[in-house]
Amino acid sequence: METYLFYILAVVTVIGTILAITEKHPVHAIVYLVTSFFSLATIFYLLAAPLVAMFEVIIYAGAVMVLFMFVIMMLDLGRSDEARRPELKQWILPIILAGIILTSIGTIATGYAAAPHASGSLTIRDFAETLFRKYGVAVELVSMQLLFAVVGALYLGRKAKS
Amino acid sequence: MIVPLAHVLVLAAVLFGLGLVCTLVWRSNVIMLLIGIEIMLNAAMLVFVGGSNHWGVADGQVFALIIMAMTSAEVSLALALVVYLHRRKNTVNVDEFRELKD
Amino acid sequence: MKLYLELIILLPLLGGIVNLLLGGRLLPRRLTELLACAVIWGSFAATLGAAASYTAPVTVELGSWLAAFDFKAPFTLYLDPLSLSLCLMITFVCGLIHIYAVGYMKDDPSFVRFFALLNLFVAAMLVLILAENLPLLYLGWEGVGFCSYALIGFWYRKPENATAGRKAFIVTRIGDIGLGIAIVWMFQLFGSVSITKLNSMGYLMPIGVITALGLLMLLAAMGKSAQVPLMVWLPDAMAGPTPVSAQIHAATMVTAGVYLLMRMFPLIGVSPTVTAAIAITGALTAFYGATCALVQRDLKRILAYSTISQIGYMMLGVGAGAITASTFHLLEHAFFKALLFLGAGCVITAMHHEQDIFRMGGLRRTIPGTFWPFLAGAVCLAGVPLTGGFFSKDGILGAVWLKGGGFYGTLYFVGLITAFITAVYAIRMVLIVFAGEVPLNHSLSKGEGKPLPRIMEWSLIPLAVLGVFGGLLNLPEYLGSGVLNSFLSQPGSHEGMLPHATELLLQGVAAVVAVAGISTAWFRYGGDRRQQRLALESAPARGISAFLMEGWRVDALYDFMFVRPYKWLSSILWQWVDEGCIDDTLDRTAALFGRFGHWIGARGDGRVSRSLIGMAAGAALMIGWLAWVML
Amino acid sequence: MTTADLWVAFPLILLAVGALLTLLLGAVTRDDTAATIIGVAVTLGAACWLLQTPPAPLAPTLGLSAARLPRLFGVFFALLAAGVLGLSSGYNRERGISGEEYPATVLFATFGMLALASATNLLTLFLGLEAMSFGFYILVAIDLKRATSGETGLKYLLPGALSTAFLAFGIALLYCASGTLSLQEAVPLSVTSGRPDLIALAGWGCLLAGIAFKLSLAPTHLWTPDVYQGAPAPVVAFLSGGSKAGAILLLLMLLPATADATLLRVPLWGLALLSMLVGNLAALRQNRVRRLMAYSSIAQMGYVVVALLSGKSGGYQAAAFYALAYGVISLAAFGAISVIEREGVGETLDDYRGLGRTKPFASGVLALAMFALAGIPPTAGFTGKFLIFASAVRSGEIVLAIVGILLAALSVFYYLRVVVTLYCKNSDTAESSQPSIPEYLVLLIASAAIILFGLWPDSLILLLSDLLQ
Amino acid sequence: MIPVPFLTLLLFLPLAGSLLLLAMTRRESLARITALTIALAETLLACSAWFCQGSTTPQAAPPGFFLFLDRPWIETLGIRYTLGMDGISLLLVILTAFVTTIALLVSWRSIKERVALHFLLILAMESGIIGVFLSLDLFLFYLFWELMLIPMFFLIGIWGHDRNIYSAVKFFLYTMIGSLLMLLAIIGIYLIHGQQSGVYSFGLSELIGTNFSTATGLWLYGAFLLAFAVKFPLVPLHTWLPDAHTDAPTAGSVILAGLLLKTGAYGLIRFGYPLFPEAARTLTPLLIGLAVAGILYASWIAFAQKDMKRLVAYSSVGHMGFVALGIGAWTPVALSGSLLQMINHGLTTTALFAMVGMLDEQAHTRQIEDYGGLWSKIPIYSAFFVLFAMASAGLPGLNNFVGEFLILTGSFKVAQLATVLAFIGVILPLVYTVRLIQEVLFQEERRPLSMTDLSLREILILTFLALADIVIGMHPAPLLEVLKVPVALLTGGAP
Repeated sequence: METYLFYILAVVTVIGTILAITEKHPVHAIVYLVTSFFSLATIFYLLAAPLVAMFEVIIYAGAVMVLFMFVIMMLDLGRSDEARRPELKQWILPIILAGIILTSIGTIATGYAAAPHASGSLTIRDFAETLFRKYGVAVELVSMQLLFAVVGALYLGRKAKS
Repeated sequence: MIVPLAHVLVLAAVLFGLGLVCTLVWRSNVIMLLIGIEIMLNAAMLVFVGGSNHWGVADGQVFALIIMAMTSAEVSLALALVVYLHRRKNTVNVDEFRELKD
Repeated sequence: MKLYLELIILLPLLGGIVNLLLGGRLLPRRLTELLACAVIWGSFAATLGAAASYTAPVTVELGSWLAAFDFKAPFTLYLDPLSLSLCLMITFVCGLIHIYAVGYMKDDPSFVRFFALLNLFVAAMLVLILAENLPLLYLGWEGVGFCSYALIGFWYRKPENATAGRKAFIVTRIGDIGLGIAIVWMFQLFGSVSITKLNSMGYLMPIGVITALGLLMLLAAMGKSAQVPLMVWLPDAMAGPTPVSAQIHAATMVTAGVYLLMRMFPLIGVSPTVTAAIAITGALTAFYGATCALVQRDLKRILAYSTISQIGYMMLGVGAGAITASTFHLLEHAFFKALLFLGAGCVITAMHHEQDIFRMGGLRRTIPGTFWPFLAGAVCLAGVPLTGGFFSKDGILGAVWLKGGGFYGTLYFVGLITAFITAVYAIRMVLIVFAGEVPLNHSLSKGEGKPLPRIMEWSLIPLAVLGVFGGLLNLPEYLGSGVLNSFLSQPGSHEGMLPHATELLLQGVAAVVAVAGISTAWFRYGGDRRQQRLALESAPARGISAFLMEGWRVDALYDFMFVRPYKWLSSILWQWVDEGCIDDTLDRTAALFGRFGHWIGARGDGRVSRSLIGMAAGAALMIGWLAWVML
Repeated sequence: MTTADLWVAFPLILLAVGALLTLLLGAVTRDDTAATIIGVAVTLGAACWLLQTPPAPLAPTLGLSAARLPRLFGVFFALLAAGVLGLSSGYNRERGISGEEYPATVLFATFGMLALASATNLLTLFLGLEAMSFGFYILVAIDLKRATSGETGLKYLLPGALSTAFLAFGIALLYCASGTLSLQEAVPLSVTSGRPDLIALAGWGCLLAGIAFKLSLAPTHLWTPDVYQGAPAPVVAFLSGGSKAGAILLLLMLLPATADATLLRVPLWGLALLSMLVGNLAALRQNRVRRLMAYSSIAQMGYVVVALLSGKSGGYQAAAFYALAYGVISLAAFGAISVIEREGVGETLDDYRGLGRTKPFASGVLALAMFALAGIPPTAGFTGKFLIFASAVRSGEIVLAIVGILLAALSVFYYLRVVVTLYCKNSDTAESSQPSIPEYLVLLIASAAIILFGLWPDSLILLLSDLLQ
Repeated sequence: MIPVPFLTLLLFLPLAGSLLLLAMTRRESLARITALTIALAETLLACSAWFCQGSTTPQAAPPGFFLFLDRPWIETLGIRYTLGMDGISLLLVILTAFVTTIALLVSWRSIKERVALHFLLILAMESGIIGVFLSLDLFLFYLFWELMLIPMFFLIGIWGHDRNIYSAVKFFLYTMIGSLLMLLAIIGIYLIHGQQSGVYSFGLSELIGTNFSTATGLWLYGAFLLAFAVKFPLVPLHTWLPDAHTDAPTAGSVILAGLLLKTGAYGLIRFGYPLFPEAARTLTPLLIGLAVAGILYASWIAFAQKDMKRLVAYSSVGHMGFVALGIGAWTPVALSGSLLQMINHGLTTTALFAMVGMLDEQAHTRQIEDYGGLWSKIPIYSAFFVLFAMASAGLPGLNNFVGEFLILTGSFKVAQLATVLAFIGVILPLVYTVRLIQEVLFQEERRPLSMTDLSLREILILTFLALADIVIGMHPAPLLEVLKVPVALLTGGAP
């Protein structure tokens, strides 16, 4: 049952992503993407990562995508006359390049058959312990980074006004 | 483990590829370009989560979470830059920004 | 003996150096001239001293020069009869010429340079003569070449003069290639460059090698002694002041080639090919020079061609193995040719630097002090019996006859014909210059003849005496023993002796030929016929006479064959090959790199998308490759 | 967390606190001299700290180590940052870049570099690298008076984000292959039953693509000239010296841990060759000094990859040496450029005409840097190149060595062009003022270091070979 | 026995002097005098080394070296600070000191801008060149090899004429390409030796005797040969030389021709042949072929030149061809000749370039066609000019002849045909030299140029050179004696 769900969700995710990247209208694209992210979050959940799944929904589908939406609205990029889908020939090279990477990784991955590590299910506690005990510095690092994202954004914003 | 790790990896590879295509194709729109990168990062997160599930350790999930935080920082800075540039040139087409060249 | 030999060389050398450094500024003119002459006469005195104390060939080492491992060429002098007699001749003749030059150059402001070079020349010539090893000989050889170059172009303002000097230097040096190669080859073969040693080691080598060495040395001699085909420089060398022509281009330097062959004859004379080549070169040159001299209008050019011709005789003599006869002719020629040149110098000075004989005439009366010595010289040249020239030339012809055979027989006849022509042109010259009347348009005719410095005419006299009576030095056997002959003949020399009767017969033939030549000249140019001939010949030369006038057009031929291609190729090589090909290829390669780089740089056209695609491409290549090889 | 852990983390804490303090100070005063002073003090303090404390192998709870190699690079990063701050004060004043953000961001980037240096797991490593890059995203765009600053930022940020994605994906694959993020265990390309671990290999592919961007290796190099051209000169010095050294350090931490790096030979080989070719050739006819330097840096990184490629035979220490040497040289070069540009000199070579006379000090330093980059003895650049080619020859990469050395000879041309322009052409500008004291100091120290590393590299080489055993 | 740091002092005195000059950029006359003092002191020092010859051999010195210094430097790489002086180095170092002094004097007045810098660079270059001649460690050698290029680059670039930058860059690039490949070869031999013996060292005496496979030896030697051939320069790698000479200031030309070209020959003698005897023997026909080609080709081209400096430059190529021929022959006599010829060429060409520079200084043109009839205007100058031109053309009695003759004598054994061709090459210099003399000194003046004859300083310079020319030409024995031991050791014979 869960296995089937995984494949269904996988298909949804891929289709959502494809729709998102081919959609000429940014707002619509983001909506497709949010859909895709939702199903991805579900996959995370299925893969025993509920916390990541939740953050995926909250941060990605929620905050980040909304941030995008805000910017699109703010800059008034949603007008359909401005939105133009790239011409067909522009797709060729990217698809070839991405195709090479995809097939390479894909073929390598399908040949992968390491035995799963025998372990119990991961609890939130495990997660928290790992996060704050083992990777405490990482948290600090990322928090500094967030701080400087603010600093940078403010700097850009401030100077632009003056 | 509900599915073989390989399937997760294939899904991630497909997402990664799609993200890459998005990034490369949508040069006329920096927003879409950033979205492409987000898709690629999501693919990476999927691999982490899959790996974490496969090995039964939480490191991967932590990494995924941190990626999320990091990418939101990155996106916010990038979008600030986009806004800033849009104010100056009234466009988000990155190819319009080509004063720096030979 | 060492002291004498040192003095012989060092005196002129020091004289030259002192004059060069101090002359003109610190030394007054008189002192410069005095010094220049004094050193030569001092050198002559030293030579006399050496001659007086001479008993047997000596080798004197003065100091080291080139010495690296087994190669040794010290400053070693070698005095033997040959070098001694040449030394005597050189110092004496050059001494006279120096004295003459004092008068000749009395108005020239550059006298310091002149005398310094003249002295240096003598020094170099003496080194050449006395050198015991070949590199030292080469030192003198090139030294005289340089002095000759500088002196021919002495009046450097005229391009012709400078060019003539250059030509002389270069053409003689072409011959030097032969000498150089011969030296290093002999060093390789024998491990020595000492002349005395080499001469005694000839038997060690196969005849082919000796032949090759001999031919190389012949090449050197051709250059230095103006033999066919390298004779083209000598006529032009007359551009120098007349004392220079007398000293260098008649008496001494030009005979250096002959001297070299004589010196090395014990080695190279073994090869019949070499002697034949020498002989044929000599005969051909003698004939060539004489024919050319026949039609020249320039007084000094006549003498120049005559010199070529006479040296040809010497070569012929060497080729016939008659070293003594050759030496004799060399000495005799030095006397009378120096005399002729100096006389010509007097004539030219008197004529206000007019050299065209067709504009001369009647000088017999104007400058009798020159006329008589000049006539003596001409008679010697013409080979009038009983003069020195007669005996010396005859010695050579006799030696050739002695060799016998078809080849040498032919050469004998060539020599005879040449003797005839020689007589013709010698007398022609005298008749045209001195007989008849002074041309009307000339300043001399108005009684404005330039007074000749006494010193010039005086210095002719000893030469005239030596020229005419020089035959006494080496009288034929039947008239008593030749001083020179016994002096020069070396143990083991293979010079044969003609039977007296044959010799007398041959001399009779020669005398007849000489007289015939003189008569021919007389019939053409004597008395009243002179004016007619002059009128006839002053027209631009045509046909055969033009051909002879221009020295068989060899100059033009060489110009076409060598000089022009050399110049042309030189600029072709420079502009097309060096700058056009090599350099330009590199420049273009560099530019190509630059353009390619520019193209690469232009790939980044400022678009971010390019950058992203580049990254993706890189990643795709790497990952794709990894997947490809691993699966 | 123990006291020992604290000691290990102390430089990081110092830098973070310094950065925050600087930001706070901005609220109090608009004068950024104080901020600069704090920045220099903090960086120097961190450097001193790193030099003073004994090496500690691990601080397990923090995932940090204070081993000797990280400490060496840490000192280097800290000193470089101090130098950059010293250079920036004058430059920024002239260019009107004011505010506490600049020094704070420099400190933040340094913080990232130190974290990267002392990381023991891939997460910290990744985040250190990202923090460093993030600092640079801001720094390259910080000169808002310049019309192109936003563009510069964008041009660095977008490819940077893409490379981050590659890095993340690569690390994820490595993680999948090994199940751990520990540096020692995650990266080995273990070969089991004759086949290498394929997933790890794919991960390495992605990782290399991401790092290639940081090192600006061709073909991921296209951002380099634009960013070098658009960013403030001290920032370029930092970027060129620091971020590249950081990326090299990253590879130095990863590559030796792979049991068998020969699998990566061909990709590295290609990257090296392409970078040397592209960098050197494109620089040949470049007329803007900064772009020229950018292409030069591409080429130089190509040489470093040559060294990394021949790692086991002395290549790692050659690469480490070159990273440090190149950092110092960049500092000198861009320091000199910043001093020159500060006084209104344009950015093309023509504008540099005859500066040897009007700005003797800065020109002298720039010329020295050029000679060092060209690999002329006795400079650090020469010693570095020597080590690199020695290791390449030793490991049998003859083709690469010959191509590299020929291209190095070719590169002399464009380095000389700069020198020629400085000294051999007549200028029309009048004599101008001397550099300020901090600039003077920084440039002097950097020049001295270039020469010293060239003449007496012994101790450094010894240290590095010791560390990388 | 001189205390040990003598060689170091000899090596670094000029460099120290140039650093001293750095402080005098604003006081020109002081800078001049300081520079000259340093150069003279260096000359004195170099000459004093002459008297060390007889002294006992220092410990650990390779045979033939009477001064030797060996200190550790970069120990991790086996790089040592090894200096040594044998007869070859001695002569070349003295030549270096001498020519540098001349170069300083030549540019005494002609340099008007940035005087201190000019002199500083000359002194720095002196150190570099002396370093090349003294180093016995390949790394050290390479270091100085490169080091001497930089000052020359600046000399040409800053004070040069016309296309100075093009020429300076060309000069630098040419030499760099060669020398970087040599660096690779140095690394190669270092590694091969290290693998064979386990001792990683750059010391020449250690590396001699390293075994190579034939192919490896050829490749390594080829790289060395290339570097040296560029410096020589051998045809067809010579095209940098005419440009560099033409556009260099007088002092630059003097040092370039007088000293830098010698380093190539020196390198081949000191390193090329001893390190790779087998490969060198294999490639000897190539070397000799190029040498002879250079002699003929360059001399031929020199004839067509319109620019005096270019003419002398091409003549340099030709003359260095003789040196190469002698080295290629590698017999004791030829090698002695080559070494002697290096000194001779240094002196003669130095003089010629200095003289052309003197003309240029006054008339501001180097075109032959602008001159003419100088003899009547400036006779002292002309006399010197003729002397040096003749020396250059190989007139016996002057120095060049001695060298050339020994070379030809020595090489005839080995390469008959080449020697014969080289003999033909002997007359070609005469052809262009007499043309030069004729067109410049003789004939009528072609452009009214007001010339003044040599100043006392110039007479002094030229007299020294002329004396050196004549003395060597007439009495080369002392020099040949000095060369005897090292040459014998190199060619494998007993000294």
